[in-house]
Amino acid sequence: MSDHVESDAHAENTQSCHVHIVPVKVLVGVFLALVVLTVITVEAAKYDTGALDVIVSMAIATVKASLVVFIFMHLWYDKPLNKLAFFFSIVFAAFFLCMILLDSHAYDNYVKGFTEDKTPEFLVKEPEAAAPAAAPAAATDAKPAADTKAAPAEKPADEKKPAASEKPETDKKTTPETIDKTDSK
Amino acid sequence: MNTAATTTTDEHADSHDHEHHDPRLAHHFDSHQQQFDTGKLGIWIFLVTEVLFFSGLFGFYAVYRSLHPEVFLYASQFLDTTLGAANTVVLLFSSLTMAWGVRCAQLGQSRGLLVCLVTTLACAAIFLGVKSFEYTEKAHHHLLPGRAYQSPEHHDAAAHATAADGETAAAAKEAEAAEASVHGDHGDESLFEKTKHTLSYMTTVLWGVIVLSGIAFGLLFKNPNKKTLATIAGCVLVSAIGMQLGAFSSIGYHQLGHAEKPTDEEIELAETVPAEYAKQKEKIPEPMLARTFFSVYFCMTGVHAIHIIGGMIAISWLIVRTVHGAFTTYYFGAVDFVGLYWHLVDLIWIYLFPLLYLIN
Amino acid sequence: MQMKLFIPELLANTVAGFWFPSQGSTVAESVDSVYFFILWVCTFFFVLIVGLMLLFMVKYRHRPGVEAEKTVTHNLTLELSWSVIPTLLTIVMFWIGFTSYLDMRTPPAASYQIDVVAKKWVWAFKYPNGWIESELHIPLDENVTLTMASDDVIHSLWIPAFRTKMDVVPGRYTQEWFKAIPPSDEDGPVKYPLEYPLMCSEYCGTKHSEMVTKVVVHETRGDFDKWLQNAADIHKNKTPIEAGEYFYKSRGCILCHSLDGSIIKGPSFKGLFGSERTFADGTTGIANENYIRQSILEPQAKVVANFPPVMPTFKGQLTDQDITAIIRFIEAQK
Amino acid sequence: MATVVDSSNPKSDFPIQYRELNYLNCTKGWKSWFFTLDHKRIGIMYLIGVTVAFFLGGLFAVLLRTELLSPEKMFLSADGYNQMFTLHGAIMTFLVIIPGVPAAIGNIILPVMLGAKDVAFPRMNLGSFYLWMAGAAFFLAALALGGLDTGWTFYTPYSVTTGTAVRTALLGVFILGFSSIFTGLNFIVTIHTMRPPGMTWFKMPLFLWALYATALIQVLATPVLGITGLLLIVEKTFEIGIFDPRLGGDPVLFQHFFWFYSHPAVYVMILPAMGVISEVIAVHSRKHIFGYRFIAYSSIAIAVFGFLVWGHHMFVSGQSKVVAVVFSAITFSVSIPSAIKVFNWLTTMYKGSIRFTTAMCYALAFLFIFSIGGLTGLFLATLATDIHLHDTYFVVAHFHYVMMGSSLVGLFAAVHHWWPKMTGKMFNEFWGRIACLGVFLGFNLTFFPQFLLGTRGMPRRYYTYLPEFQNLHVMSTCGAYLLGLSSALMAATLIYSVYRGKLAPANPWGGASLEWQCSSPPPHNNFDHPPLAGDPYVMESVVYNEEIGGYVPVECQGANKGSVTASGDNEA
Repeated sequence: MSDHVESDAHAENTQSCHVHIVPVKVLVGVFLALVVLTVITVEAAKYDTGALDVIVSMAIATVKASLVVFIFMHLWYDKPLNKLAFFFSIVFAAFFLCMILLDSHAYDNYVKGFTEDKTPEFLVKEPEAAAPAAAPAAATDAKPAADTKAAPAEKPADEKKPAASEKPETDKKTTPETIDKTDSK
Repeated sequence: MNTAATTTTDEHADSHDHEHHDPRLAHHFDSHQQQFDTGKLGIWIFLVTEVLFFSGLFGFYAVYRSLHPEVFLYASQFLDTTLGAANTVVLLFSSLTMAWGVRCAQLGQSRGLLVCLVTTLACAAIFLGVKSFEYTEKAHHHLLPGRAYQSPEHHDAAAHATAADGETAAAAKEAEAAEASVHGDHGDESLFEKTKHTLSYMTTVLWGVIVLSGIAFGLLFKNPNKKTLATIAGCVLVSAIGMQLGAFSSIGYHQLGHAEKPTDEEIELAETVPAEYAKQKEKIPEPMLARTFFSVYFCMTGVHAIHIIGGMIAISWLIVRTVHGAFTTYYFGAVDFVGLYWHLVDLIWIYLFPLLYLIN
Repeated sequence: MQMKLFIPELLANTVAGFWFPSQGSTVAESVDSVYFFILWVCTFFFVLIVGLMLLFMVKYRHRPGVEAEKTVTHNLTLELSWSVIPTLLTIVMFWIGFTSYLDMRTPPAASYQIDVVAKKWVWAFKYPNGWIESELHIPLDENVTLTMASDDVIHSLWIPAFRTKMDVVPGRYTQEWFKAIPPSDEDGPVKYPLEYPLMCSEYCGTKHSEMVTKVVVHETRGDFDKWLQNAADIHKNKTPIEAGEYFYKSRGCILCHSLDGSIIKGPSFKGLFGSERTFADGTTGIANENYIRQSILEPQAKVVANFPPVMPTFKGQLTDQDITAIIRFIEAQK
Repeated sequence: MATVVDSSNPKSDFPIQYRELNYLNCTKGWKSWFFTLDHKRIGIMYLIGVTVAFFLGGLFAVLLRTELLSPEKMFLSADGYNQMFTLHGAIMTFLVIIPGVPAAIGNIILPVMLGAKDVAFPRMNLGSFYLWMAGAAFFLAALALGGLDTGWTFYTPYSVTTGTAVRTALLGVFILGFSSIFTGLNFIVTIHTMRPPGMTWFKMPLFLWALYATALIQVLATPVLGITGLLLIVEKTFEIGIFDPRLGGDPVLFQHFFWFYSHPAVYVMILPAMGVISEVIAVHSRKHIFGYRFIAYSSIAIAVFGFLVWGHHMFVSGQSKVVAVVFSAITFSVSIPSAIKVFNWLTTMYKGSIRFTTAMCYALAFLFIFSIGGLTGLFLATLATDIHLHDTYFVVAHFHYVMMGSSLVGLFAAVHHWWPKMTGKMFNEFWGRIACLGVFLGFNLTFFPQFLLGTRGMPRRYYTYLPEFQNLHVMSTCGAYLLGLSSALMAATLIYSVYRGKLAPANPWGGASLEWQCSSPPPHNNFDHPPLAGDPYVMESVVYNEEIGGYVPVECQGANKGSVTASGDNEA
């Protein structure tokens, strides 16, 4: 297939450039195939096949991608070097993905264990707690803490409630601004 | 071996002294074939970097999906599959016209090339139009990445979640009452309407752009000295019309699901939860990290959209050069290279579509 | 462990003092052995390379009239041999490193559990009876497993004498274990309890280099238990102000709050109690018991104006009694 | 002085020594520099930029070392110290070492060595230089906007929570990444498509092999850094929860992303230096390089293996045990190609005629330093010892031996080796060698004590330390001063030569590769005709000529054997 590229490399005339030209029929055919595959993948997704789901849709996507790469991008007719380049990019990307997946799954137990113990604290209160100036968050959290422990000397966290209850609406609306403020710091 | 062949020019070295009058051949190349092969290798290596660039995003996707499948299962139902599929087909079609354009360029058919390029540009614009509708809709449902995300589960209550959280029962009731009144106040301006409004601002701007660039195009069209400007105006015109088309058709599609005048119930629905979700019979409980999906979604489609915009600029540049008659049968590298880039952008969408929209 | 055969053990131990702090744990010995094995291999190659280089520099230096001699430009046997021999050596290195790594990273089933919470820039070691201490106390000759979590950024718990280190990563638990051994008594009798430095080795911000504390190794389990009991009874043994001072020093308050009125990162404790505070949001309040308690448990709730909201929470790390003691201590700082 | 041969007379006996017109003086004015597409001018601009950045980074280093004279605070605040080591690291890696040999020296030398008129994409080349400038500007902006205190590694969640100019710096890194990608892309394409007749892959000088391998890494790894930086910016701005554990993100994932680029980047730094050493040792020993193919293959092997080992930065990070073991095993594979190279260089010197020119002195220093740097890597690849040594001064010493000691000494060797070619002037060998000695001694004095510090228990990035470490720290600081002074002396010697140096002959050292066949400095287009390339290491093909003060091709020595023009092709 590389004939097309090389055949006239020695031509006297420098004003020539030989490449493979894909016929219109093939182009249109590929496009139709791609559309059909798109429809198939949408339909296939409607059936719940469990773990197979991802595999099927990725397989179809890969078929589509190969059509695009080999025909639309002429890789089929291209030089071996360009094929190699593209191939290696996929290989390296795949290696990268495999390693990070392998790793994140190997420590998955730790993460899950942690999630059960701790994350609720972070996530549940998170919309307020992370915005630095959100006073009500602190107030609401302080209360359960104080209640659960039999605080001996003083019971402090209860007095400041009224202030908090007025705030909610303004608080919500200012969320974007508070984010901005955190950023600009 | 190929490279050796293309550089074997020493026997003609003397004749080469005079070849540099050819403005299409850079001074450091010996032949057009060499120039083309060089560029082709260059663009392929650039595509390699693009693949690895996106591999980071796909890695991020893969890790989170494999660790929290429930998040993806839950959140992907908020994406409109039909719009996604339509966009896929539009992008595939643009790939076809681009490939066709490359063919025209190789055969020296500059009229055909022009038509193909303009069609590609228009398709890209339509894609962006649909995308902007999707983004607007997500934004109005607060299905946004990071802090801006609000759970769709208690969407209408969400605005007052902070209040309801830490209060005594009485205060909470009070808040709910307040919320109800708030609800009433804004009842006539439902989210459904708001989405349309935002889009209508966008379409107004687009109409302005269409009119202005149309006028510019019309004025400059006949003037041979202003060819470049006229072509740029034309490209802007095509892009704006394309986007308008995309946005309108997705609004139209979205309204098809509702009655001509939406009933109160429908407004209620549209306001509280996204349409796709409202249809759901059995509701999946919302997982904790649901927002991560929208981080993934916006990062991936956002970076992809930026690539689309880059491609549109490159295609416009090709159109300008085509109008100037820059491409010939032995000099069409630029078209081929932009084409390769465009196909890669298409390729990435081919994977993004099932990964984001088709999770069951 | 089984690879010890390879290692010139005697030699290793005499030089160890030059390279390493004394060996304080069971793993230290195997780590040092691996280290010295690699060290000797490396020394051999280094001497070989530099020796040849110097030899050639002298012998084949440019002299007038003497041209370079034409020699072969490649020799497959030679080149293969210096590819294959290092390969074999590295396989050995990998293997011994791998086996002792597994020893270091697999906590034994029966071990004493201590929970660790790291935060900027203090360590909190929580013993099974609930007592929290900023120094790590352990009994000699007993397996100890640390289960670590971080409150803010990544830290790393390193005890050079034990040759072990593990990052403390927010959002998950990590583990580290060791078994302290008695040090060699070459330099006279060993005095108990032993003390070794313990530090944070993952960069964690401003006072990263002050996140250093110590490991205290008690000679017997009995000594350790006695210490723990004594420490946990702080409120019995000390007045509230003394206890408060202890918490002030050991829980990291001292890093940001001075007692002499100077400003480190947060407001000074001097004259704090009962004074009027202006907060970042413009409101004001009196620094009374409630305020101080809230500041300890929910530091971001009321941040005094012009101070950064950087204080970590101490929720779950101080009991109410502890907090009361701290309040009394602050009260005493007139 | 030597005869000046006019380039207009191709029948003259000797190659052109001094052209009237060369790339430096063919056009004038700042525009001719700032908009130039000439690879040599771009390379010179890179070299200047890199030098400025080097002295800036060096200044930070000297300040850091001064602060460490005392175990307590001296004159920097803790935050000041943290910002300074961060900027020292970031500037030295991203602005100095990564572009040092490839972008500066490579740009000037690669096309000439290939007998090409320019790189494949001259405009992209200029673009990459401007991207470098923009990246540098972002770094300076970060410095002005409150500094940067994350360490050059930007570990999350610290980088997400800190209030310093992380985003600005990350944008700088992103931009610099693209600068690096474009340079790499250009080199790969140039080497593939623009080799002259006769230059097959295995007749390429080894420097080109090294640059090729480097370019592969730049192209394959840098995009991942780009996306990592981008994601971190997005994370910091919108709190999307990828890397931030408070929002359910995974900080260890960030480390994977980061090291997937940054470990290969270490080879971007060292491989070109290795290529330089292959050239310098062969030329200055007047010997054919030994084991050409092994050196060439080992460059590629390092590039490929370099991708597979990033996890060894994460042995204690909470990465899973399985992955740690896999990465440890692969890591050792990188040491083999490096060992092969060192032995081949040594054998090249065997029975040579070694001239202790400044460039050769640097190459010998490289051998010494790289041996230590490479061998100490074994301790860090071994799981058990790395647990103890990770994040200590041992690591600091190790990577300075490799990145500073080897890469920068390689850069110095390259600068001295090709200085006559770049500027057309000879520098003063005496002062050059003195500076080299100073660099060598200063370097070892600075970093050898740090190995001991590390094993004895001194963590890195510590602003105050236990008093027992003070002696070693003081030694180290003294070394740093010597190193700084010697580098300044080197720069002074070189800059002095530009104004007062002797004119350089085309081939002062007797190299046989193509760049020595065109005049010094080369003309604008390098070669009028594509030259014929032979084996670049047949040193017998050139002989010393008293009259010229440099080497000339053998054919020119005897009269009437046909003349050879500067561009090296034979005219009958």
